[in-house]
Amino acid sequence: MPAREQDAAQVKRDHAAISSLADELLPALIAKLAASGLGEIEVREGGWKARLRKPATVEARPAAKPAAGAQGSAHGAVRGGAALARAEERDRRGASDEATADAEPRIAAKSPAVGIYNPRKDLAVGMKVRSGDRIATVNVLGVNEDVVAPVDGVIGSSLVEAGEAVEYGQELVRIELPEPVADPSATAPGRETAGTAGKA
Amino acid sequence: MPAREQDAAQVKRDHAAISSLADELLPALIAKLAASGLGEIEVREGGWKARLRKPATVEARPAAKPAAGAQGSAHGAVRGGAALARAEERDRRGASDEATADAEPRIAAKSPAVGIYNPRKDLAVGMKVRSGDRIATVNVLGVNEDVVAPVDGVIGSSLVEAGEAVEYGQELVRIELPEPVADPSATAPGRETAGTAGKA
Amino acid sequence: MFNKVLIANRGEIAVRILRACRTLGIGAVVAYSEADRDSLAAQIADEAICIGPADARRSYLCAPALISAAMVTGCDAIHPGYGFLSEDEGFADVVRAHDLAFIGPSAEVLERFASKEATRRLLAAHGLRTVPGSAMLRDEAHALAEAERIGYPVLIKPSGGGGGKGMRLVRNAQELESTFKVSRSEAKAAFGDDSLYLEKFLEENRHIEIQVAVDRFGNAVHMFERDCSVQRRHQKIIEETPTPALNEAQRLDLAECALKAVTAAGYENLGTLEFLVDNKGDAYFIEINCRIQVEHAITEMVTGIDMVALQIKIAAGEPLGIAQSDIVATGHAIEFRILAEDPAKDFRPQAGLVGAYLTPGGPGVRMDSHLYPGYEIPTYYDSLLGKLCVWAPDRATAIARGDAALRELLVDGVTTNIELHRAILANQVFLDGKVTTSLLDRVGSAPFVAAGSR
Amino acid sequence: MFNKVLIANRGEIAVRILRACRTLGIGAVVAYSEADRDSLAAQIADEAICIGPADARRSYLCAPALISAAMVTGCDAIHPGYGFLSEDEGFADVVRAHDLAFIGPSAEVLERFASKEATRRLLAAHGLRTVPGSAMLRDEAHALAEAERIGYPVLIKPSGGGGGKGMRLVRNAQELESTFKVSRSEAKAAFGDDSLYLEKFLEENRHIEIQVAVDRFGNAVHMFERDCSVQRRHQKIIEETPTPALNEAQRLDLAECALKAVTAAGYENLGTLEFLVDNKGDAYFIEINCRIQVEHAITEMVTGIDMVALQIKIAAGEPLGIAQSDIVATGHAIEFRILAEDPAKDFRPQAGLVGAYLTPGGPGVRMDSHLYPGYEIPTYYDSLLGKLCVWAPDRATAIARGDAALRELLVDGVTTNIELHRAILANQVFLDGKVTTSLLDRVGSAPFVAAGSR
Repeated sequence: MPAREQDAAQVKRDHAAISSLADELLPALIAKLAASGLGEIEVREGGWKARLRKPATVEARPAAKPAAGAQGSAHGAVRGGAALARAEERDRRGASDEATADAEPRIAAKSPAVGIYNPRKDLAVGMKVRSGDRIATVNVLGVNEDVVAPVDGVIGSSLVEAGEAVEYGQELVRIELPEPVADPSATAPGRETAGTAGKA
Repeated sequence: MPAREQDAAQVKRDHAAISSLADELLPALIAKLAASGLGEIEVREGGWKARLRKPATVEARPAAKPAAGAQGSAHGAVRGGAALARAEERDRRGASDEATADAEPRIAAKSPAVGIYNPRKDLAVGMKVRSGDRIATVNVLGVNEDVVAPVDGVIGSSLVEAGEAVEYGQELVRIELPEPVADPSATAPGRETAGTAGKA
Repeated sequence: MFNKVLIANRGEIAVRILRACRTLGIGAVVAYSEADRDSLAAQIADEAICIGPADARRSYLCAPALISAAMVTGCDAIHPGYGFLSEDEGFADVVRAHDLAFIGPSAEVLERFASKEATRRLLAAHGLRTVPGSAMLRDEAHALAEAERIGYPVLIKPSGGGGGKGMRLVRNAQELESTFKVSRSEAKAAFGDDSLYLEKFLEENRHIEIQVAVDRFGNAVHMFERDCSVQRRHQKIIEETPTPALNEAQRLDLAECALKAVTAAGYENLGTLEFLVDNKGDAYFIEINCRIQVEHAITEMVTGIDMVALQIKIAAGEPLGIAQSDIVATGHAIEFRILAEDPAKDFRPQAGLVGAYLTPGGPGVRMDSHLYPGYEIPTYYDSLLGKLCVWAPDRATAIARGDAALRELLVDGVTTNIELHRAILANQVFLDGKVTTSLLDRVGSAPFVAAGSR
Repeated sequence: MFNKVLIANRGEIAVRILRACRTLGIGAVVAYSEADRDSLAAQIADEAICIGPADARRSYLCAPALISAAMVTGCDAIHPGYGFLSEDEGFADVVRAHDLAFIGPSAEVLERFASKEATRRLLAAHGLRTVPGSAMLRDEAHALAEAERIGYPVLIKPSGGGGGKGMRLVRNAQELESTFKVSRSEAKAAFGDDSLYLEKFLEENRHIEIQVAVDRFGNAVHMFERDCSVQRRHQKIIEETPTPALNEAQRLDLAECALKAVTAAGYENLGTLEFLVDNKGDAYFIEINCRIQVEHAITEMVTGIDMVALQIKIAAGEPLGIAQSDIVATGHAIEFRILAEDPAKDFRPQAGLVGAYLTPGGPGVRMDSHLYPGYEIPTYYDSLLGKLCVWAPDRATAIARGDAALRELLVDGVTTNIELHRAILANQVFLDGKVTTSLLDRVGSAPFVAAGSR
């Protein structure tokens, strides 16, 4: 039963179906779900389906396990489907940000390996860095691997403590983009880490 | 882990989420799916999800098995979820209708039991019937159970042959609603069954 | 062998019977009510037929609908599963009258074992010890006199009931007086029969049952016992085999006595003899179930015998094909009934649309269920969502494996008793193999629920 | 026993190892690559840690990443699963150097059995018949001379390969000449080692392997054989036990000889000795696999032994705890490898987002898989989606049960070989138990695919 190749006519039909779906069905679907108290509603038009789903209780949970050694709650991606769970993971990360960062993309230096995190001795919030600058190392069985700044910017809050175990790809240090306006009160949004806030 | 009761504030938030979903996300979603060639896309806004799905190969299959003894294809509702499969079943039934009936609700006399179908000797397409009129029987182990017209109307096409096995709830005979306009060419849309088309 | 079997049941047992038919290479038609149109059995069957509305009295309990369905689909046999019409001698009789085979004991056998009170007398006559009990109660005065003779506490039991349904415990004459009339009218309403009898209530007892199979040629085997002591209001929730309550000699002795008595009494097909076992290891026969049981899977795991296939073969007139010496029970098996009920809210039945659903795998793990993601659990029937069964060479490993499997089992969208099972597995009384039938009711589920949510 | 185990693998075997750890009551940490963030193992584990990017060379094949992950999560042992680093003596050595236990043979044992050619000589010295073969080939002239001596057809085999990878069949000197250089550079690229040797190609052979387990104290048992003759391009797709190719005496003789030889040669931990068996029933040793195998589950089904748990116990320095006389193989088990590949399109690997997914249940059915609805199959690794295993008292029932289970198995969203399995089960050569390793390649899959789509 090989999947049939999509031909041009099929693509055209799909587009037509989508238009009709948007115009006719989705408003009705949304109204119905809002009124019903149901968790999920799905309608169908010419073979297309539109589904609207309310948040389930699993929503707030992380999809992937926290770093090294922490306990996570089971079945994250399994419950929501992997693609969905990834979206939830992004949201969860976003929610832990400071309010001022909401509109901006989040940028952080990430761990190049599994190991023990060691920031540069002089690393401090507000410090100016260039893309590629080494800002920390991760010790992997005695070998130090460099953690580099992914962009030009200013060191923001640290997301892990010195000496902590980190996993591959884990976000370690936030990098803030330089402020376009030179307002001194807005340069260092993350203040929770001790250190001298150098002026950008 | 009892499901939390929905309070009024939550309902309000849900409605707001739905509005934003409709205005901002769905058009983007639809455009993306049309362009991507993917089977399914889902986006998320404040805990709500909207999902758009293309027809899978299973689409055309009936969700429930055809009546008595026929072979059906497996896993219908299982593949799509039961609620979805019911919608597909309705569509499938709709698709087998004559084009003229598409806009109207489908009305049929249904089987009251599992057994052998026997129409009234005088049953004919175009015959006028009143709600509750006995139009056929289903023989259940020698006992005849009445098949009655569910509404006032005109006998349409028969969906099963005399002597055939039928299941509970199976549609047996279509009932057409009397035409509002006395156009003789439009009174009996189903002509495939032999019989004298009496005038309504 | 049969050509095609009508499966006159629903839920997990309908799926189970379908699997047995496929393994035997015979056809099967799933009979379903309107509420079960989207059920797994109806979906995966080669054939399925709607027999009536959601109300079981007009579908799964409606003999004409089922027999008519069997006839129009060309079936030559009907499998009634458990519950519904599975032990109804009238149904078995009318099935036979339509030249169809009833997969279970014959109408005559069902009739002989239909009355619990008569069955107790019959099997007592064939050597089984029974719980001291009364004759059928004429009236309240008779009930009081009989209770006095037997000694309190006593259970008031409806003759027509089964599986603990409609039973009431009374500890003295006052309680009996205040309960008698209610019990009678409840029995009438529930079973259409207001006959009641009394039975001495054995406190701190275990529920142990013996599985037997007898063919038409008088070949008879037992398949050892199952311990069903983990109960809540007389409903089994965990079963295991072998029982931790008896030693090897006691187990075999009980199984052999049960088989001998029931065979002598003329039983045929699969059956289960239920016993209460007191803390001295003495077993009292209480009733027989003339059908496949929910918990048959754990016997399959230790013996390797496909019991539903065996049942079908016996009903088709084939010889057992196995001797007692062929049947070896290996290892330890435990069943967890996965129920749609909320242990934190007095076990209230739960409905819902199944969301994510994932079953455990690995060695010695078996999940029999009719769930699938997107399945909407109908509210018309019982709360059984499936049976998670585990097997291991020994009880401790079976418990560890059961806990691991329960952790993996994911049923979103509906509240279940999965965490309660895990809490019971962690309870010292269960670990010691000392659970009695009244434990959960006496202790209440709160400690287990609290432990489960740790 | 260990405190906590790092699972240094992915897919179904990662889930399988997690289950074994849970049953043993020890902790487990799933090490996953970025591509496996949403994998079932990572999702259901108590702990999981990302060890590197999708590229296996920087994650599952990266010793420092794995060892570092074990150390920062407080593990005291690493389970390598199969494939990846599971038979890498260098990895085993560096694991030990970091005071961690390698769950498998020691580095010394792995080194002793690392070269196929040396292993054949070693086990031949301990009494096993081996396929006539060459020494390591110096050059093309040497290859031609050796092939002449052994007799065509011959297989060119890379010393570093395994599981049939990199093998080439040549039927005469011309073919050998045109293939030799290519094989050498392929071996270099694939295994980092261009050593090649020749082996006589036994046509119409069966692939039968013996499972053994040896602890540190010299206790050694075999767990009978598995027949893996249903292959496509030297990749096993269906395995069964017992083999239909040998009688009881031949089976036991082969198992005992294999165990005796490998124990005498100093093997330790779980291992599998692979043999080609010709149509006279003569078995030729070809190679040993020093790890848990994909098809271990069918041995578990007939023996009741949790082989992954046993492997962990042996690595922890515990004695086997079972004697040969304790090990009884009961019934017949078959494994179907469920692969994401399209039999109708030359078995091209398939990717996809898993849609509806439902596994079969009932007696004697086991599904080990890492799938779940909504899982996106990464394209970086192999095509194994899971293993459907069935057990029954006899081969015919196992086949019937396998077919019923394959019918129930639902994997939407990705093309699989499920229907091919059903077609093979219906094939008379398979039913007769006469499939040889070359059958599928010789006949081609087209007849099976055509039959499967009936």
